[in-house]
Amino acid sequence: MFNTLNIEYDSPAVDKSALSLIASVLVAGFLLAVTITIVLSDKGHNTGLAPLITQNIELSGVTNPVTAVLLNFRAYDTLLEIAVLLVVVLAILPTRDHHAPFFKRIVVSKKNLVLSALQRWIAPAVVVFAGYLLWAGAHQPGGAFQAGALLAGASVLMFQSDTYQVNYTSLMARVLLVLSLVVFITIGTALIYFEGSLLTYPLAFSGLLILLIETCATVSITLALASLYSSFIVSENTSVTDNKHRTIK
Amino acid sequence: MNELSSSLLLPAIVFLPLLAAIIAFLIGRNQLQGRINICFSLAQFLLVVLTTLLFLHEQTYQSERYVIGGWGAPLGIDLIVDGFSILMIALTGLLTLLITLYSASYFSDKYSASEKSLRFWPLWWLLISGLNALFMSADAFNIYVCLEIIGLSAAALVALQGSRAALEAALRYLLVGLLGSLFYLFAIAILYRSHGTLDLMQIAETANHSFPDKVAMILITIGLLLKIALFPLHFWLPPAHANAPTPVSAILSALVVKASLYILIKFWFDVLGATITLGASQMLGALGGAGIIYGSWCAFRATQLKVLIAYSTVAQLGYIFLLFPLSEYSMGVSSFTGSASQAAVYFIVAHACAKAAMFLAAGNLILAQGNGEIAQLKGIAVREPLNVLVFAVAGISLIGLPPSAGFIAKWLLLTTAIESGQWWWVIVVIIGGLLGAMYLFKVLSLAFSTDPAVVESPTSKSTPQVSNVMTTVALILALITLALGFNAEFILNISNTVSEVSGI
Amino acid sequence: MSLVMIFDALLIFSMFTLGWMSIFSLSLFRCIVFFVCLGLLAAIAWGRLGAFDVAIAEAAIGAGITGALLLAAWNRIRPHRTKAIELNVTNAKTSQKDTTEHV
Amino acid sequence: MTSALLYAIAGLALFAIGFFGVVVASHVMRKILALNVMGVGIFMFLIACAKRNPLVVDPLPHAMVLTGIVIAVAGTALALNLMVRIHHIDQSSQEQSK
Repeated sequence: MFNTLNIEYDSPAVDKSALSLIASVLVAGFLLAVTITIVLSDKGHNTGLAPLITQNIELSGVTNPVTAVLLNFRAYDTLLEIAVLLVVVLAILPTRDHHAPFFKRIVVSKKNLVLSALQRWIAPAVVVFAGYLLWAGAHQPGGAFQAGALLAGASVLMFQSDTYQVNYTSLMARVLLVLSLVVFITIGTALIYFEGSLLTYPLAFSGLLILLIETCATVSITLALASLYSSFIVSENTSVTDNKHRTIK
Repeated sequence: MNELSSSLLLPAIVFLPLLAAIIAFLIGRNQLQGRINICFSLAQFLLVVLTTLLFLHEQTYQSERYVIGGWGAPLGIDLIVDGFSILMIALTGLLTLLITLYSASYFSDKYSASEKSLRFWPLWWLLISGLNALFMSADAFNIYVCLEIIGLSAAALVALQGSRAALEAALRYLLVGLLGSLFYLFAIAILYRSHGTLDLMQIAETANHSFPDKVAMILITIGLLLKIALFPLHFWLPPAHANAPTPVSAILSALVVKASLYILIKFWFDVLGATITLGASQMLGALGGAGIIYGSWCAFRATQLKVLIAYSTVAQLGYIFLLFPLSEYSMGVSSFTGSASQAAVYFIVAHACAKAAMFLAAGNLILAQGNGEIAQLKGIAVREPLNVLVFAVAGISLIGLPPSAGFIAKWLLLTTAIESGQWWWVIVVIIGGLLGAMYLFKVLSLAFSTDPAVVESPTSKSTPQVSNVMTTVALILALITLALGFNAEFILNISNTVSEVSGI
Repeated sequence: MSLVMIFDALLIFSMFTLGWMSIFSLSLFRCIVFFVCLGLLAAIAWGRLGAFDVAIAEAAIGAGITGALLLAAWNRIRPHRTKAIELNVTNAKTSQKDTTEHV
Repeated sequence: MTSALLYAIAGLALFAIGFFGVVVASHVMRKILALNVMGVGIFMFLIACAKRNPLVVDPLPHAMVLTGIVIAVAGTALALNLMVRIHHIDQSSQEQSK
């Protein structure tokens, strides 16, 4: 099933080997039937951990239960998850241009009206809204990941026009990319000294510490997601032939 | 609260590699990079040794929990160490130290572009921290996150080589890994639905012979078998392990497949032990047996050195899967104790050391030779005697000839099979050993052939000399393999306590 | 109650359809567009189930960023229009079909 | 039959569709999309599980799904990157052979 990895653009949608077709229909149907029987038959654990979480939410420093789970009860998972994001960034980032500046603005003579309008009007609004999401994450839906994703979306918009370029391999970018992990680990281990156990927030500061971690996480996630996107764009713009084709179009 | 679970050590084992990854990423292209990484691996090794000694010193032989965040099991995440996980962490620490030493010279400018090393070091440390986190995790969803760290960084490391074959192998590896993790995640969702907790021990307490638990077990088994590459699902392993840079191949064969195996063993014997049936364990054993025969046969037919070793991993994994039917019979109840599990633990350690040694030696031979064709290895023993020696020693361990760790492991396996009256596994093991001898002696006899005409021609070319560090590291690993075999009694005692401990 | 159920059923049915079409549509571009639609519908469904945090994240990351990544990757692997014309100078019809299908 | 149950079953069906796609679809990008569809299916199942009791919403599966979404994006990005690089190699070797 993975023996041939097809990347021909115009290839047919489906492998023509009948065996894998039949087998996968059978397996998928079996899976579906079995699991649906489970769902229908089993009452299961009715409330999960909801009561326990509502009991302890007072002690977590935030009032939004999802944020409480993500950054307090199961903060270790979130830490490792940020590490997953870092893995992919490391795998994808180009390794050249270490000393080029972090942020560059290119003055382009030919302007795309729609894009520049979007940049001028929508991007600041998105930034403000992301800040709001981050701040609101403590007590209502929102948080670091959502804010980071929004900011990354705004930066995707920025790169569409080639007006702004961020060099993701500059020292500044690298520091910002690992910022959340560093802050997370530092706070986590420092708390061993103060509180006796990893990532045990003291009650008085937990809200503040969570906000600090979330802010750093937003920065890192924004940069990580934006760098993932730009890795598909940059090499296209640098290659000369592709640019030619573009101008023809 | 005892010493180990109240100390800094357990989180430090996860965080030190993370810190190393961050620093390696930040310093970028720096002359000191190799040295800094060696320092980190030394620190990591010391940490692991300290932890192991502390664990053995306490002599409680019970699993110890470290509570993260002060919340406790169902709400927060716990770390847990028992004998088996301590053994795996110790193995990881040892191999990390040695392979880091190897990589420091492998990725220096002499042999390959330093561009690769810029990516290699951070990814390497992230992989190690993922492995350590996995071996200590007591939380089902946390294990999923760790599996993803391991899967993604391993695929990225395979892709480092940059050739089309390597990229394709990495892509296949990645897709298979993602598919396996999705199956695992699905099983976790079902488990959470019926048990209302993610903590492994709490799931184990309430697990029963019910239908959802069985389905979850099936899904976990399928997902993890994809990642372990048991026989019919092994198709991704040979290209991935053969095309990766040498240190990556070593860690992939030695530890990364074992990580998924560790989780499978944990679920199969500890967590969802209530759901397994005789037929299922016999089927896993049969797949393992088929893997032994098929993997050995493909290894015999391989024309590339690294492909041969990769297929040999497929075969060796098959031996470990004989654990499942044998332990079922020998104990009557499913728990990770008894002679079969002892054999499996011993096999994991022996195979990790021998396979790492073999991959490193093969990497050295390929560097000296210029390519990985087995046919071209004629007479290489004259030029690279030490590396051929390492290859031979590792091969002896893999075949299971006396003065080696592999012999002890196979001996344990055979005696367990005979004791439990399942003589058919004995036949499989013996045939596997014979086939193993066939493919390894094929290489060795070529290497030792002293046809003067052949010996002359390659030496006339100026081939790069393999650095001493790289040979030494491979030699140390081979010596460890031998030492594990010579100190059979001692090691058996340790592994005995280990397997006694690792039940709940 | 019944009205809500009908809404749920419609939502779920369209998610099935989009799930199927995001894998097996004729051209890759359509697959990606359908996948982004699937993500948006999923966000609505999760809002229905009271998971507003996840709905925001899915709309932003699952549909938005993933969609952008997929489109960028698609842009890299598709045969570019001008190249298609160069290759098929003799066969203008194919190139035309190309352009209509891929853009 | 509550609507949460309906959504749970729908999630399972999406998982099955995705699995079928992963095995059967030929192009790598379709396989990647199919993996993502599987992911959406599991996430839907989890969120529906969190809503089984109509009065209580369990936030833990929500947190799991949030983590899962980020991991899914990471995996997708890596797979797409590898695919693009393979394509690039193929293309340059094609141009050389011309």
